[in-house]
Amino acid sequence: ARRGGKRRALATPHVRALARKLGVDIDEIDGTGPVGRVTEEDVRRFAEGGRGLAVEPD
Amino acid sequence: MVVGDIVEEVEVLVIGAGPGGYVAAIRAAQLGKSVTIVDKAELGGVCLNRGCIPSKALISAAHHYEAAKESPFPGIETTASFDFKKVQEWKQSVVDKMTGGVQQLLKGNKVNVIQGEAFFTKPNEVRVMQENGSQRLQFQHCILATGSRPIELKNLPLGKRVIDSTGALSLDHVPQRLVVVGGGYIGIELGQTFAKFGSQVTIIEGLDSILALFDKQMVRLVEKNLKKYNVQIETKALAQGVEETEDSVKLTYKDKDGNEKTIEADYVLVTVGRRPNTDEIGLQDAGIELTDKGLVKVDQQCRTTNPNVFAIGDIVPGPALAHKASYEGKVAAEVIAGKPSIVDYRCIPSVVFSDPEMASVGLTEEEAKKEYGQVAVGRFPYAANGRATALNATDGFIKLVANKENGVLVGAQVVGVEASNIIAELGLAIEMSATLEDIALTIHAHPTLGEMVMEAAEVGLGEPIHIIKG
Amino acid sequence: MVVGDIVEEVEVLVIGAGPGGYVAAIRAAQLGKSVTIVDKAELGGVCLNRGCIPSKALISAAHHYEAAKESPFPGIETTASFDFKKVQEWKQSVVDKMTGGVQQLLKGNKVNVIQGEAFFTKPNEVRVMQENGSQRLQFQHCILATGSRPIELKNLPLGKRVIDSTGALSLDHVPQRLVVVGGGYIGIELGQTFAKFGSQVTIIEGLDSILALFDKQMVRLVEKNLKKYNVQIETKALAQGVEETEDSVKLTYKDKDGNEKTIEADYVLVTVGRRPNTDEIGLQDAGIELTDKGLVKVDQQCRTTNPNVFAIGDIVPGPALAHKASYEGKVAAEVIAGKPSIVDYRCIPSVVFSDPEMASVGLTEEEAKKEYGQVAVGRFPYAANGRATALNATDGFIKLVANKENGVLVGAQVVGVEASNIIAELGLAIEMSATLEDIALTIHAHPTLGEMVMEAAEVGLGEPIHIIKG
Ligand SMILES: Cc1cc2nc3c(=O)[nH]c(=O)nc-3n(C[C@H](O)[C@H](O)[C@H](O)COP(=O)(O)OP(=O)(O)OC[C@H]3O[C@@H](n4cnc5c(N)ncnc54)[C@H](O)[C@@H]3O)c2cc1C
Ligand SMILES: Cc1cc2nc3c(=O)[nH]c(=O)nc-3n(C[C@H](O)[C@H](O)[C@H](O)COP(=O)(O)OP(=O)(O)OC[C@H]3O[C@@H](n4cnc5c(N)ncnc54)[C@H](O)[C@@H]3O)c2cc1C
Repeated sequence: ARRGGKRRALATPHVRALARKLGVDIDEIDGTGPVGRVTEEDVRRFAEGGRGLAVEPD
Repeated sequence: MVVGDIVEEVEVLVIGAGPGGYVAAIRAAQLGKSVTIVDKAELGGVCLNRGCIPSKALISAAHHYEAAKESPFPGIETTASFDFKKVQEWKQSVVDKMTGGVQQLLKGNKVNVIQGEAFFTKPNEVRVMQENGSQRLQFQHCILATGSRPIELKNLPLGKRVIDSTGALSLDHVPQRLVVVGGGYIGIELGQTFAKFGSQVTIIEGLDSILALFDKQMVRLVEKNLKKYNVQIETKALAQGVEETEDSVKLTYKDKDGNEKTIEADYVLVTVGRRPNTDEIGLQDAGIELTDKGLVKVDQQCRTTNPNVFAIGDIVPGPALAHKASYEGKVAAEVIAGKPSIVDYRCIPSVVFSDPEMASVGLTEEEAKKEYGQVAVGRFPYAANGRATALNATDGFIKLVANKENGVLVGAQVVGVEASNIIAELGLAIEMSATLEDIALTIHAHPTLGEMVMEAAEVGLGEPIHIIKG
Repeated sequence: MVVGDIVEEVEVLVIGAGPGGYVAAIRAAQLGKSVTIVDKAELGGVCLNRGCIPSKALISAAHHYEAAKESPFPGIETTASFDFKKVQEWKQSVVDKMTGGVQQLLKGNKVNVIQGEAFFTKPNEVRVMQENGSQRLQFQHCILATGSRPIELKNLPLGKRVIDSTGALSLDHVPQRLVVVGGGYIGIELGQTFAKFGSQVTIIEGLDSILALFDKQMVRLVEKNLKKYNVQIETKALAQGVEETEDSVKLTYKDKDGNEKTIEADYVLVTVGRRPNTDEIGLQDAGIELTDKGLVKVDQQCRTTNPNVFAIGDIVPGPALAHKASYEGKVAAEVIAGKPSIVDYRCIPSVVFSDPEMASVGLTEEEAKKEYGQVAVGRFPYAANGRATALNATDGFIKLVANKENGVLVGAQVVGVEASNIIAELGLAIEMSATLEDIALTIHAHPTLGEMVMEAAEVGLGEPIHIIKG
């Protein structure tokens, strides 16, 4: 299901898992990979930037 | 044992040992938890004992019988006969092997297994009713995985000759005449199997098509095969009631024109859906709320409204499929072990082991249009594939659906031989956000059915090699 | 037509209409080029006429015969007999269907087809020898795709009873005794097929194992099946010479202990490799250089040392496989049409249609260790998979190999039923740089063979569900 009507990030399962591990909301990240895929790098960079939001269950 | 005497403490309690529960138990144990699993019946749940496994064993036996009865290969003459009792014995041996495997796995992972029926007495306690008494278990965390059971229709009460899927799977003979009420995947899989073994089968379906969740063009190929076995299909038909006698049963139904009709058969198989086992386990005593459909309310981590209790599988929303149950089981176990897992799939494949097989994952073309506006579609026929031709199995097609804007695959449908295996790549593609170009540029071995996936992607990109551009 | 009279101008000339050439021709035409294709024999090349397609048709007929001759399903009794002439007729009908398809595709894409043998006379000109004369074609660009032919050994000259794969595929009867010299994939596929049809087969292999390019544990399962058909395997054996008589042939060979032995058979099938067709097409006159192995030197865009000539398929380095030829064909066509394509695959799957099937893609465990140092390996057996059990086909395993550092999949091997289809997902996974976690978190349908892929990934991650952690 979509959350808050916003588009879900294009990212592979392990990148999504990494985002959870680092406590960031992957849907907030602008992907730099092909077709805008969020890469592992993107997630790490975003997490270091401290703009992370903890994922909260619906 | 004296009733209610002692309260045993368990770290993680799993209720129900189906593909949801036993997988959850194993994962939790792997992550260092001390786990107890309770089931009132056999290990493996519906799936291994009365669902996926026995049905697929009978389907593959019927397929083998049929392939030998009518050789599809010119130059190869074959004959076939069967002894249904022995087929059933073999099916049972398959089931026993799988459930024996589950027992080994639970043991190997040091999961404590209790046979008994559990119900909540408090938010953190259950009572387990056993053959010779009962016991109380207090848990730190509980995973609820009690699954589902067939819906019984008031006007078609089960009896000797009115049976559900469990009854059909354990028949010791092939009925001469079988009426199937409900043309969903379970009804079609079982109806087609008995038709192959020689039953005269009639399917009564309320909607305007059997297998209504699937693409009409896919269903047409299954209908074509059903016709080969003289299976009668009545759509928009409404079962009214049954009348059982000693050696037959009469079903009355309204056909699509509203005419009342009666059909006589040896058995009426009712497969009109399943209902969650959420009604007799004391959920209210544990503070666990249900949705208005009677399913357990859960969050993204499978947590119920009782924060220490998780629920997975057929009792929670989503498709009632074994692989969904197992996936959720892992999530729940990981959350309990402190991991940040959530239910985070992009797609769940669904497979029908009809003849030909059907499989679907992600969005259909119509759904994708609603979601993304413009879509790119690539369709490729089995008839243009070398492997399918060499297998003499050219009925079928693959259809890929992509978001036109970025080319990302969002759905796929397959009908034809081995659809159940072809769909695996497409599920991974969706999870990986692969584009049609990613798929088209991936070398697929020749001559294999997988080439069709690559070619369908090329069709979607407007550059088909093995079909003429329309 | 008078020899050498006129010079016709063509935009893109493709020489050879195998899976390399005909695919290149179609793609070039799609991209707006005016294309002429020349072949001295049938459209479809070796692959469709004397390779992939006829061999797989015979294999599937043999499989069907065998499955009915010895029913693997308790309770289902079957018998089987065959008429090999009719089997061959059917095989030919499959080939005709596929080559007819290629003809249609070329026509549909407006490719001009010429039957004749081409050789270069200048860097931008060929002469095409036809039945009734010849013609000269001047091209802007040329794609060379002349393929390969069986290697003939000096001491085993082809004859009435010493045959190559083409001869074996067109036998009109099943030989009583067949000796196969060369236990590569072609020898094993054909040897096992004839063994299933009842031939007494002996395989003479020079290396210490048949199918030497594959994992020993995979090969073991094929050897086990070969034993079932009384196939004798002589490894480290060296064929010395043959002596043909009217109704038999004697092969002399040195066995692994150096002892000279003689074996009598109806036919000796020589499958010791293939050589590129680069020797009789006047490459020197076109400034096209060869490697020391006699293959055409090409750059990443399939361009030869003559900048207007491209070469693809079996005549260039890399595995001699149809899907590699087609891939390169598309690249060459796209480059000619001005696109920035290059040969840029991460992996090429290879499949052996043995029984059980074998498939491999990317690196083996040993290769990966050399490349990456530390690797993570996940192995999962068919015997622990529900679908395999319901199919009564539990011999086999899946092995995934990942770079330990980042978890990225770098190779996969599969042996077992439907390996040819299972490998597709793994090829895509490698191309997408999927990690073991990506695969493990992708829901695979139950009960399907694809679940083994997911489970092997979980094994690689140290969290197996359906096998006990070792
Ligand atoms: C004929 C048929 C064919 C099917 N084919 C497929 C298929 O091909 N693929 C697929 O994905 N799905 C298939 N399904 C659906 C699949 O079986 C279910 O989705 C799956 O079994 C759900 O798993 P679960 O773990 O949620 O529950 P279940 O498998 O239903 O297991 C629940 C377990 O809980 C136990 N239990 C219930 N209440 C209690 C209690 N109070 N105390 C203790 N134990 C309790 C039950 O005894 C049972 O063992 C099929 C179903 C049927 C009927
Ligand atoms: C028994 C057997 C089984 C095989 N099984 C498989 C398999 O399962 N999977 C797989 O991937 N590969 C398989 N192969 C290999 C596969 O057939 C080749 O890799 C593939 O055919 C190579 O394609 P190509 O286009 O390079 O050349 P080819 O298919 O060899 O085609 C070359 C064409 O060029 C024509 N030609 C040659 N010289 C000239 C000339 N001077 N003028 C005009 N025309 C000319 C020939 O007539 C021919 O039609 C098999 C091969 C054999 C022998």
